[in-house]
Amino acid sequence: MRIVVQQEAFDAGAELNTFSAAQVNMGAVVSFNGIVRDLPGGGLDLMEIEHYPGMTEKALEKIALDAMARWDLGDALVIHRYGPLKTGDTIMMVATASPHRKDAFEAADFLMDYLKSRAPFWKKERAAGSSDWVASKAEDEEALKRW
Amino acid sequence: MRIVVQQEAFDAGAELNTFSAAQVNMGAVVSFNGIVRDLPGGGLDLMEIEHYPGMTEKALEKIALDAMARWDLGDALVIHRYGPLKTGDTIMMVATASPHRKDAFEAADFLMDYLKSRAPFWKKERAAGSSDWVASKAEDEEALKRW
Amino acid sequence: MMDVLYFAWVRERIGLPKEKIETQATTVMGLIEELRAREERYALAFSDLSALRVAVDQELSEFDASLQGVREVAFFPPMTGG
Amino acid sequence: MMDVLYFAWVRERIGLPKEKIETQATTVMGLIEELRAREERYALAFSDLSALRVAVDQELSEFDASLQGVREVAFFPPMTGG
Repeated sequence: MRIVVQQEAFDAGAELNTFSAAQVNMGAVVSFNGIVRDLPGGGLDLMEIEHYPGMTEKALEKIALDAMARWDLGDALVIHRYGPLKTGDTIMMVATASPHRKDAFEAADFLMDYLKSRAPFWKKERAAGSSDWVASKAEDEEALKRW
Repeated sequence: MRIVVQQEAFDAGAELNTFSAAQVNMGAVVSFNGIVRDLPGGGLDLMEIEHYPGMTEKALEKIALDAMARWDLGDALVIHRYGPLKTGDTIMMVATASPHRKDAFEAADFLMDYLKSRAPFWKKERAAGSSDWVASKAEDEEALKRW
Repeated sequence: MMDVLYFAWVRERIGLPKEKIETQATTVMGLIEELRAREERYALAFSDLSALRVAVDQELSEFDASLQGVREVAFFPPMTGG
Repeated sequence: MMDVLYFAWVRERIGLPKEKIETQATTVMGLIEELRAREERYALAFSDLSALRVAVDQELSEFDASLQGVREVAFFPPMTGG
């Protein structure tokens, strides 16, 4: 299990390959990449991600341990960036490895739902000189009830 | 949409990066990698994958088009190998890109379920001099009813 | 004249991957009956249809599918890709 | 003495990321009442608790959580990671 919180860019493909290569007899690897989207009308200059150093790592580790306990996983990976990002930049990734595709899919889906609403990250969008904190969505909180 | 059926190995991480980089404003990319597992007791010498040239490509394309029609996807990728493979080799991958993580996850899950039972591939396991065709699982056929 | 293809253990049991067949059968099931009547190895390969799948012109089909205008029929076990 | 941290718009509204606070409050809610009474910017930041979340010693908590032995309390809006 590996949890990384960093400002620097990372290579999602290389991370996926390293993660897959480290597994022993896991037939299924699922990954999710989160990528900065532009605003609906365009014009995003910057997305800034603030986080809570110390708590962030603990929260992500707890979520990953929960996933490892609930599904038949060999391993889990979470990488999340903070700081200023641009449209098209990779914000974060999770990966799961399991003997079974169902477990790998569900656990990655679960990691994303919890990470989204329970890990202390906040996004701010900067466009045309003004900036706004991204509002949390009721559907994201709702999504947790699936698990 | 890209469908590839080939004997050669491929770099799943590099494919994922190329796929992600080609997207415009897709915030969510999900990938699945299928990897050759050893036999429960160990000793797998080779896994051979047979396929039906011509029909394979058509079947995969149909499954990918179905996924594009059912979910809000920007793109989908399927790569599947045939021929002799060893434990730890990557057999195949799918990737989906969407503005929404739910769509990306469900579509990748759907692609895998259909690919598993509706694309003409057959696996044979060779161990200790003898070889056996992998039997299809009732649970794989069952999984299609989710969609 | 029609191409008939066999895959996986069906191919192994019949002993060849592909053959050209002249048939009067109008459905897949009719073709299977003809093949069964040919030789023991065919009868064996087609003994349990629940273990078989068929594709007609490269599309998964049912055993009662028509052979009208069909150029290629393939028989194989349930698929195990992924 | 306790560290109190603010993130995102809570930090912006109050105007600082962190401060040390000497408090008699025994619960998070008690601490919030003290802060609200301090200055307009605090009252504003804590005006709608449904828009706020709290972490006590770096664990998500409820507003009625005890402050007994606590070293760090953080206030912030609902999280938007991923």
